[in-house]
Amino acid sequence: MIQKTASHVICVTNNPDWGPGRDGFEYVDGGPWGVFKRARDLVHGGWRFLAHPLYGNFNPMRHPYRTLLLESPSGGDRSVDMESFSMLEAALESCRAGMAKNYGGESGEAARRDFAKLDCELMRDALNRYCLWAPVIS
Amino acid sequence: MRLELHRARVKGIRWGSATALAGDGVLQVNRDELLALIREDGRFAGVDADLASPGDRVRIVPVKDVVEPRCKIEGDGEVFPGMIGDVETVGQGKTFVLDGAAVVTCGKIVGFQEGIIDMSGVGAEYTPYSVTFNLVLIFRPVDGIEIYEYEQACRLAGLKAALYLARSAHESGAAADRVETFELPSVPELLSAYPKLPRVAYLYQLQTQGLLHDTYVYGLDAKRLIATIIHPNETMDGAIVSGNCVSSCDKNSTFTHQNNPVISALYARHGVDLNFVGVIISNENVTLIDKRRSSAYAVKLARILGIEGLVISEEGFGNPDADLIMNCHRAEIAGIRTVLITDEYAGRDGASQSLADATKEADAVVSCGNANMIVELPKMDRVIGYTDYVDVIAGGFSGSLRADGSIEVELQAITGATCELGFTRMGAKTL
Amino acid sequence: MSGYRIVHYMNQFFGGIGGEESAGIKPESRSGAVGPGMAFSKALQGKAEIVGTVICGDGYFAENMDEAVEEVLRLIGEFKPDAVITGPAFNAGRYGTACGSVADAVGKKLKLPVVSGMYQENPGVDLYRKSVIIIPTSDNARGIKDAVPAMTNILLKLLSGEALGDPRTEGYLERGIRVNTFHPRSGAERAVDMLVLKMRGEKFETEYPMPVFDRVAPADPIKDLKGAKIALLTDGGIVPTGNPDRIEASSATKYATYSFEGVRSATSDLYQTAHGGYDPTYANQNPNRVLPLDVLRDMEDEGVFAKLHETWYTTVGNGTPVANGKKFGSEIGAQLKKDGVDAVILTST
Amino acid sequence: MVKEIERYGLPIVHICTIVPISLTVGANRIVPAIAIPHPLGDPTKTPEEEYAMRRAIVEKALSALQTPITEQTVF
Repeated sequence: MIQKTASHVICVTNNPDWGPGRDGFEYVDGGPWGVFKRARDLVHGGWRFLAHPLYGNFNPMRHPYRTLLLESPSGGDRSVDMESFSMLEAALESCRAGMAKNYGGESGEAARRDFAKLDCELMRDALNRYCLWAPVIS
Repeated sequence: MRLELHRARVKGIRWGSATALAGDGVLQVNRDELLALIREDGRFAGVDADLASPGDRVRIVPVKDVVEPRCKIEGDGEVFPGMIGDVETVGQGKTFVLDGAAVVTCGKIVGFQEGIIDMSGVGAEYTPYSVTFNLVLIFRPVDGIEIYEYEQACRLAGLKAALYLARSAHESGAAADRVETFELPSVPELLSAYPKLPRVAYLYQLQTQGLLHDTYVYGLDAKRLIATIIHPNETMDGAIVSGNCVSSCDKNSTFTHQNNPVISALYARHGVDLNFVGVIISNENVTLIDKRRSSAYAVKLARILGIEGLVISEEGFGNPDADLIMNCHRAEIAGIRTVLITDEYAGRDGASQSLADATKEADAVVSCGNANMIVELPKMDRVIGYTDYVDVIAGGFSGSLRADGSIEVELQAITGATCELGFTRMGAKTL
Repeated sequence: MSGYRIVHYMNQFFGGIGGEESAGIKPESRSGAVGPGMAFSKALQGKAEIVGTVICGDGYFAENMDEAVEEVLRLIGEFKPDAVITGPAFNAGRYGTACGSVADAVGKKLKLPVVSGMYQENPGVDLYRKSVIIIPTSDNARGIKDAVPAMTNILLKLLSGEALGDPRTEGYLERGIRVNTFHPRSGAERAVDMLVLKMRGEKFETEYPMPVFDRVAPADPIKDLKGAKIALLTDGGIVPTGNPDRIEASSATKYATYSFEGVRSATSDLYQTAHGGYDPTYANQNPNRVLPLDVLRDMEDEGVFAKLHETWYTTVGNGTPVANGKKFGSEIGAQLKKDGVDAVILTST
Repeated sequence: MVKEIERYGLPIVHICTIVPISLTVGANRIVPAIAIPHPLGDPTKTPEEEYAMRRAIVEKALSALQTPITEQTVF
């Protein structure tokens, strides 16, 4: 299998730290739930996750940012990719179960900044791999 | 490869003029000498050190890592290869262990830091580190330091302190109370030694999601590994070191990597009712292509070694469940019997789906407990570290830190509470 | 007057009022024990007494659940009980659901100890096992002589404030709640023990059973399509515009019944989607994309099958926990059977 | 839901997009649909084409209801 070049890859995120208007990025508001909902509609349309939606070791509802990486369906085949669908359902389930966390208070802003930075750190390699961040060297 | 662990029992800890282990088992530590060593790394604005003994009414928070003081006394290389010393292969000869002591690193790395160790009260029952004599290092970063750099500084400081304690105690003439010997020859020798016993290995998943979620093998970020073989003795000399300080209940501290209970359980039955052939380490990366590649490679290695049974442990929750289930499914399809070790996130009421993935082949699972269970931690007399983060702790929520100093929080915020190496005796059952 | 005050909830049949014809009666109460309550009184002798019985028709309860529960709770409260018994319902579907629902409400709202009893296949089990202590009973009323002592024993334990132990030893149905416990050996040792047993092919007990679903044998095919009455169901969430019965957007706790009378096609002026689990744009543009009424009406005119059943059923399927699915299925199935339907089409998104 | 209705001896066909889930919850006669947001339609097609696609699926469903089966079958 040849290393898949990014046929059509998009990154759905609500994290401002990625910087405005990057090619292949789709900014969504509505917190992690908003990002998952957009990814859900894509997966229903045959898109596939390239990175696990529950990346990082956080319950999604306790981490204000979510960055998801998906690849368009190849050719005309828009059938649902089962692996992506079950991962999506697990992620949505953990969203429903998790407590919406408020990040208010003094430590809130510092925590928010760190969450945003950590979200970028966690996903940079993956975006790098699929040419959404910097040209892939390796 | 043959390794002897020379364990000197530690029965107390206090500051003193020279770092040494007295005859009565009390570890004496020269505070200034220790702090001078740590402050050599210019990336700290401040370093402090404190002591906490089992039974003290003391809370340590936020905990980043826990390390057992060890040093080589005979044989190649030094403990924590590739982190402090060179990358010479370790796992042979003799290693001195301050048995019952631990170095605990503590301090703000990011705003939502976490990890609670209570030395007494309810919290003490849920962490393995309430029974060790803890030397706690508290760090304050230089302003404007980049997270990556500061995380590394804290990690290395913990390892240096642990090596310093062991080296000083050994050089002060501390004698071992007991010696444990671990020997596993080459695979051909193993197969001829126990031809009729079932060949068993341990598939050891390391957390490798990225910043604050990393694990290092001989100093190499395991994210860049493809599954490979490691000799169990190497783990006892700190070949695997934790850089993971998120979701403290099921991160594997360096202490648990040094004292991997699955490895000791397999050694204990080696030659009795199983043939412990070796350890395969694999990772838990973010992209699915990495997960599939590592899983396929790890199971292929097991088949090349003629493995018939695998214990598989994961580290973390959510996406690592996918690696665990992939590894289980592939191994069982290849005819290798598996047992999985995992913790559960079954919600505060215990009624939610525990894992984010499943397969019917996973018919043999050991649970290390539900990490969402809520516990009430009583007020402690003293806190080492900072408490203002508790309400932002994963597992905690606003209001978990009460005015009276008590904390209501999920087990998820207690260091090592549901460690997925099966380090503790906790489990879960269905009512 | 000795010991604890107990109120007993039962349906119109066990309350001696009547069978299916009295299923519509509203909640009412009687002082003292009634019907099966006599057996409970004997079993509770000296420790507790049934001071009152509340009776409600299964039909009324099923169709007016919220009001019925409220009224039943009010009547129960009037007796100032220390604990409540509901059922046993054996394998009666609607009665089991009512017993579970009342027990759930008593536990949550009145905060009283409560115990129920029913056959383990009763839909009420899956619906309420997580919040209610349910004693397994046989599937018919002859099992009363075993059910009463078992339920009484657990009730007295709850009243004494004793924590209930393992369901397998205490005799109540596993509630499916994961609780932490400490083992004599570490997780690692238990894992190696388990592997040795598994490799030898010997019996072992996993500590976390993977979720698994049971099967039902396929029904016989319809012999004569031309003479068949076909019913249409969906859990794709199509509802009349405005969602009159407020079906929830996810994990729906109810289903709704509507009529196709005088409707030729599921058009966007008449219907919409209430489903929260997918992009609603396309279903709202043309609800036939989920509820294929236009095609079925044409086929009916062409005589492909005899009749499209005028009544249709709808709910929201995403994340509908298995429990609700079981309840909806058993109630809708019973009704379709009664209406002489020969086969069913269920559409999902 | 499917299983409980079938317990009454009523043959039931499940038109759904995610076949594996239908198999898991125990449906016996399964007809794959087009897509989650529009299981019996396709907005990219003309209304006539869409109607024909919908009809084809419903016809397959009716034929499934007439087919004797012994185990879970995807038509």
